[in-house]
Amino acid sequence: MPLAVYPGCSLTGSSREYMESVEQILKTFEIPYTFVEDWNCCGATAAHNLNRKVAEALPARIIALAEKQGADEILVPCAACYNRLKSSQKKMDEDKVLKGQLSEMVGMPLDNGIKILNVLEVIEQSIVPKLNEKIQAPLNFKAACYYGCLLVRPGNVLNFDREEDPQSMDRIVEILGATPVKWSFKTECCGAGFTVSRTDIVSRLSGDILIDAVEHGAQALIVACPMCHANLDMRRKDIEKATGRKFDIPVIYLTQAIGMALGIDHQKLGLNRHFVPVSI
Amino acid sequence: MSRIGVFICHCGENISATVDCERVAREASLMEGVLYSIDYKYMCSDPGQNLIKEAIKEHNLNGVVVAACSPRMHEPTFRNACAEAGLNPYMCEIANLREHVSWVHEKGDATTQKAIDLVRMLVEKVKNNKPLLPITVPVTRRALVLGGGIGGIQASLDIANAGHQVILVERDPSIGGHMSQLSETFPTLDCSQCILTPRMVEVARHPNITLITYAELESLEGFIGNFKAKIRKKAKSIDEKLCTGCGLCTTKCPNKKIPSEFNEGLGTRTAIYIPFPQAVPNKPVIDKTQCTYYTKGKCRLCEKTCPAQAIRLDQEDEILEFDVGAVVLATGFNVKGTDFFPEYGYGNYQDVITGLQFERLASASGPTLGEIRRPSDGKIPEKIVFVACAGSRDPAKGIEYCSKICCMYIAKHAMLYKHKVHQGNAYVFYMDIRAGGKMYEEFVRRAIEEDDVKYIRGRVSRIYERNGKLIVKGADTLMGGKPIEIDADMVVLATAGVASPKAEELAQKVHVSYDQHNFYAEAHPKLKPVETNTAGIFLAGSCQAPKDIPETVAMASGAASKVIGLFSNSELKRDPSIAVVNRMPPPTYTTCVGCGLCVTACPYQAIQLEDIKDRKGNVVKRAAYVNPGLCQGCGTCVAFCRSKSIDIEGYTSQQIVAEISALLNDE
Amino acid sequence: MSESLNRQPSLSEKVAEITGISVNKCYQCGKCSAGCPVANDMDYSPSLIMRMLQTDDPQEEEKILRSYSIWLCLSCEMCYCRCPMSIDIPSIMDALRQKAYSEKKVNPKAKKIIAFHESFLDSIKWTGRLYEIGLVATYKLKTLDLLKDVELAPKMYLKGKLNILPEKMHGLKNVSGLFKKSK
Amino acid sequence: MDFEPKIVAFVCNWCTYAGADLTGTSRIKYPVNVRIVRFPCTGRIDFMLLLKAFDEGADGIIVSGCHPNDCHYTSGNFHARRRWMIFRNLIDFVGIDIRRVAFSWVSAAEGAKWAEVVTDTVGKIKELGPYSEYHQISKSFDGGAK
Ligand SMILES: Cc1cc2nc3c(=O)[nH]c(=O)nc-3n(C[C@H](O)[C@H](O)[C@H](O)COP(=O)(O)OP(=O)(O)OC[C@H]3O[C@@H](n4cnc5c(N)ncnc54)[C@H](O)[C@@H]3O)c2cc1C
Ligand SMILES: Cc1cc2nc3c(=O)[nH]c(=O)nc-3n(C[C@H](O)[C@H](O)[C@H](O)COP(=O)(O)OP(=O)(O)OC[C@H]3O[C@@H](n4cnc5c(N)ncnc54)[C@H](O)[C@@H]3O)c2cc1C
Ligand code: SF4
Ligand code: SF4
Ligand code: SF4
Ligand code: SF4
Ligand code: SF4
Ligand code: SF4
Ligand code: SF4
Ligand code: SF4
Repeated sequence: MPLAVYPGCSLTGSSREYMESVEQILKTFEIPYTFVEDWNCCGATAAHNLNRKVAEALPARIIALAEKQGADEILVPCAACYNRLKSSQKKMDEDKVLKGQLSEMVGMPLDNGIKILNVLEVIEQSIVPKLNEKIQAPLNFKAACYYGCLLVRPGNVLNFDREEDPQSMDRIVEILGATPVKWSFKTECCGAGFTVSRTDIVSRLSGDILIDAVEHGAQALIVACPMCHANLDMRRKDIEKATGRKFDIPVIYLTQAIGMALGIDHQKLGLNRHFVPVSI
Repeated sequence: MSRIGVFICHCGENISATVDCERVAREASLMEGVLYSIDYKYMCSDPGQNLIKEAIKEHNLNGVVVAACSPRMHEPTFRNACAEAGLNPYMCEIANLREHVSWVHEKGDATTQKAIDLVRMLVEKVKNNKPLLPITVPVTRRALVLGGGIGGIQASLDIANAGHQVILVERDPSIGGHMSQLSETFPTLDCSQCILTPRMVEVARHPNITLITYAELESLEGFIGNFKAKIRKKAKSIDEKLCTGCGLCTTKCPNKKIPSEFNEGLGTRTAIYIPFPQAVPNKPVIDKTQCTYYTKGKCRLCEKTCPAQAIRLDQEDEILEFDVGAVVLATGFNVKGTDFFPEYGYGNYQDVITGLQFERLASASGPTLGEIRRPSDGKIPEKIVFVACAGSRDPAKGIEYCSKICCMYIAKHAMLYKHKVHQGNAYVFYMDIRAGGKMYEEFVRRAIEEDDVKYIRGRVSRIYERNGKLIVKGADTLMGGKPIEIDADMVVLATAGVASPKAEELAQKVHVSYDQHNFYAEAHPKLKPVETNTAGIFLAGSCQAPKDIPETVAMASGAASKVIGLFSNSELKRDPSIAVVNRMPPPTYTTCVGCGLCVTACPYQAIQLEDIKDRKGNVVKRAAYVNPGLCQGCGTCVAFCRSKSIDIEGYTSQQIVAEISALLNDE
Repeated sequence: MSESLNRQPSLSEKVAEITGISVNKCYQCGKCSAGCPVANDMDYSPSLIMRMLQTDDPQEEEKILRSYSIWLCLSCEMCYCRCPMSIDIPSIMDALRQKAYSEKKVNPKAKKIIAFHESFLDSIKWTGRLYEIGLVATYKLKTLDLLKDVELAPKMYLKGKLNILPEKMHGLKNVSGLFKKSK
Repeated sequence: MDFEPKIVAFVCNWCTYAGADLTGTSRIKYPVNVRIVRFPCTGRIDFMLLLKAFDEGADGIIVSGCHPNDCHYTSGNFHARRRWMIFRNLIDFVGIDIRRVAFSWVSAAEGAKWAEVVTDTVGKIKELGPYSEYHQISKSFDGGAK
């Protein structure tokens, strides 16, 4: 069965370049995929902040849809969506009654057996083994891999990498030719969903991340989450205002970085959509 | 033919006020097999006891039932009286008419009836009693002590000073254990080496102590008083008799960059090395994993250098055998490294060290000669942070228990630092201060009040490096959980105290129990703290749980006194109430089918299956054998045996069934 | 005796019922507060919230529900990931927020944060997905913070990051239905 | 005449026997119906002995030893407990009324508890009446065994 892809809202809107680059590399490595048809929003932070049931039901509907399509695996590039889906899946696993209720709510059968993968897992599984031979333009910069919160935490739900000092992205970036820097803010929070409502907090937290990356000599930040990207890239002006420092370090999605190393046109990877220009 | 005497006691009026003692005596005299029956005011008094003795002699009694107070009170008294009259003491049983009858029931017919029932029950039991002889096992008066830390040293010296032979086996090239690594010791701040070294030397010189270093227990067989120990003495690659300990070889060895275990990796050593200047024995060993000769086949520089021609590169491990009567386990503990903790950098930062590493920095014999300098660049830290419970009391990432010693050594470390770096700032992040001990609380208060160590109640969430500083993110819970950030030059983690490496392997070898953390289990948490479940094997020091030096030494002396007690006789007398398998000699008759259920049931590993051979030496069957040295008489095996082949002397099925029948068929 | 039998379940008991987490496990080490990225902005730090829950004191419980802290929590999971007792504070925060929200005890300072969450959910309710312009429009109406980020939207538009019209989905009814069913 | 049940107590020497002694030294009263049989440890108590007691006419049985972890022999009472589970099923299976066997832990310091256990058990067995059905049951499984 082709891989089911759940894009989520950001990847069709403000972070569409992430989706563009994901598709580019899936195509390059000839990984068959289809989108989850008629998908809905995962509910993000808002749902579990205000309404517990909705917070579980929205991801449940997505899982049910993917299963209806017959997929065994679903790729969720957005870290926030990934986190929501995984956490709902675990809750349903532990609570069969809840699973029954949710199945009824979404009006679809729910097996809940589908494997939910984040972008790093798909890359490690299906791309890394063939990556070396396809590299055209090895990256030649120092990269700070930024994992953020939602990709690695909580460890007992997601458990795919070391919580406090994850390595998977660093390993991939190294294959691409870049030098991953050892730095301290790999998993600190960027401010996440407060980008609109508490921009000051986002600016401070994201600022700390940029400072640490730059001080450890990074020339680019590599991310795998649209929220992190939005905060670190689109909020750059606010960050500079808050910290009183100038930063020209670009923020690149891991999939874009892979695309760059494969020699794919920057436009196709959506690099032109960034607020902070990517000129490395 | 049973010839039983029954003796009913009034206990003044304690019994007779509610029980009609005369009637009990009358009824008893009618019981089958009862030849003599009498009641008396005070059975335990001299005239009372004489009454029994005379009756035994006069009527040639072969069984006695005393109906009086609890057997827990006077069973020994009456059994002794019987023995004095020439009757086997185990032919005497006690019916408890006081604690179980007169004191708990009202006066009346039913109460007297109960008393009669109890007497009948014991009369029936006695009919089924057999004379028993106390079990004696010979005792080899030589002790094996495993582990040469302060615990093992103390136990060895105590036993040896009592005049017994001791074999002291140490895994490392030198004795001394962790105490030899310490700088100064709480709560007095006296120098650890100064108080330890004389004892180490005494061990080496003691005529009763055979010290075997660089060695481990290979196997232990046998039982209390009669163990056979095999010791593997690893090849040191030198002839210890010829070596003078001049140390010349160590200066010539080209492999100089090996992290020194003694200095906790903060200094280096060579492949042929004496672990530290005060080592006992003060002679080198060659670390085969690091020596070029062993890894690549060439070098032999040490061999050429040695003026005494003591190097033996072809030396092999030796197996030594000893008969010993008791074993003391004193194998100590270990501390976790800093890589134990993900949020503290997975061991990535050089200047985040363990408490034990700090000891080496603070020690005058250490790599910095006692100056507190940080490992990365040798700078004297201006701000130092101590983190308590780094891995202890942490079910999520570490261990759930409290390591007990760290609160104290943190206070000590902070004080030592402040004494050496007057302008420095010392911070301690802690959750609770556990300083229960004589002068311990006072010691901690001194650190806070006099040396101005800043104690902050809160746990550290994270440590990371920025611009050559270690950023320590903690919180002050006494300020409502206010986050606190300290940019420190050095961080000392009080990492958890854990069991010594391969502790469980040793426990399995000697058959003692251990807890889920691989610390050895004492026989009773309060009343048998130095005994183990296996008779003849004792515990000393931190192999049982993390503990400080005073406790270790107290426990070692306790274990030693148990050993000395055991050695005070050449034979060991034990209560004969132990399990036996119904075997009859030859050709062996037994109903035992060799199923081994009893073997697994026995909590003391007292049962083995053994081959039974006919006269020609052919194995005819396998049957259980109870080792009288190990059996404690709990009877668990009896309940497990389906073929009813094993029984407890004194509590045989026959005896108990007789009791039950007698109780219930009173008409 | 009867008093204790008839007493109302405490907030911590209610939280335990929803989340299955017992606050009694918290031994007040403060590690959660030490690592929380927003502890300094909070009125009560995460560990203090845990302590207040432990007291079962109705006054403290009221303070928690009316606190700003519960709304400031980013659900970054840092505390949970480092808590030595593995206490899932983010889930507790969720439960507290939902309670404060349904009981209308929301801290006035949290208005903007809630407005954002509400706008977000509204967007899902009406379009099944997040419609960013719609979200921002609703948010601005709710907060009257009309000038916020005025320069951001045109730039996003230029970079092709904004959809002018909401995406259409077929199962919209199904999704909106989820909101009704979970009332 | 009132029914006076016969109750046999199987107790360990170290905890419950000593506990029952303490009941005496404290002069706490309890019904006269109980007779104590002393064992080295509850681990020794073979459950066939329970059957024997019923067979001989007991109306109820008490089995009592040290609290877990306090066993004089370290694990004896865990064995007793585990075996108790198995025998419980067995006893149930052969049709013996489980309510007639009381299992408890009484330590050497729990004199009052011993009196309580005896009083409760006697009360319960009085309600249940004489165990006359036992002989029918035992006949049926004697037959089965042969
Ligand atoms: C950082 C730190 C600071 C401390 N400061 C103090 C202090 O100031 N005051 C104080 O009272 N206490 C202090 N202590 C505690 C003190 O170190 C211990 O109480 C003491 O070392 C325990 O002695 P031991 O003999 O039980 O164990 P150990 O010292 O661990 O000795 C055990 C010995 O057994 C050997 N061994 C292990 N396994 C085997 C085996 N299988 N066969 C043969 N030999 C084996 C080991 O090599 C070792 O030599 C401190 C501890 C630490 C970690
Ligand atoms: C409230 C409380 C609760 C406790 N709970 C526990 C617990 O749960 N677990 C635990 O492990 N420990 C507990 N302990 C501690 C425990 O009681 C002690 O560890 C233990 O009693 C110490 O025994 P000891 O023999 O050293 O002293 P003591 O019990 O004090 O015995 C000393 C004896 O010496 C006699 N004596 C005194 N002077 C003289 C003299 N000049 N000549 C002759 N005889 C003399 C005294 O009369 C006394 O009988 C508790 C203590 C207290 C106060
Ligand atoms: S033997 Fe026991 S019951 Fe008799 S007088 Fe002595 S103490 Fe009292
Ligand atoms: S082996 Fe030789 S050189 Fe080395 S210490 Fe011994 S005597 Fe000296
Ligand atoms: S033979 Fe080995 S121990 Fe001797 S000097 Fe060479 S490397 Fe060192
Ligand atoms: S002794 Fe102190 S520092 Fe060590 S684990 Fe116990 S409480 Fe923590
Ligand atoms: S009586 Fe207890 S100790 Fe002795 S052999 Fe049987 S089970 Fe083992
Ligand atoms: S004594 Fe009984 S339990 Fe033990 S081996 Fe023989 S038959 Fe089996
Ligand atoms: S980290 Fe966990 S145990 Fe510590 S205060 Fe926070 S919730 Fe409580
Ligand atoms: S989840 Fe909330 S409380 Fe926990 S660390 Fe993150 S922001 Fe703080």
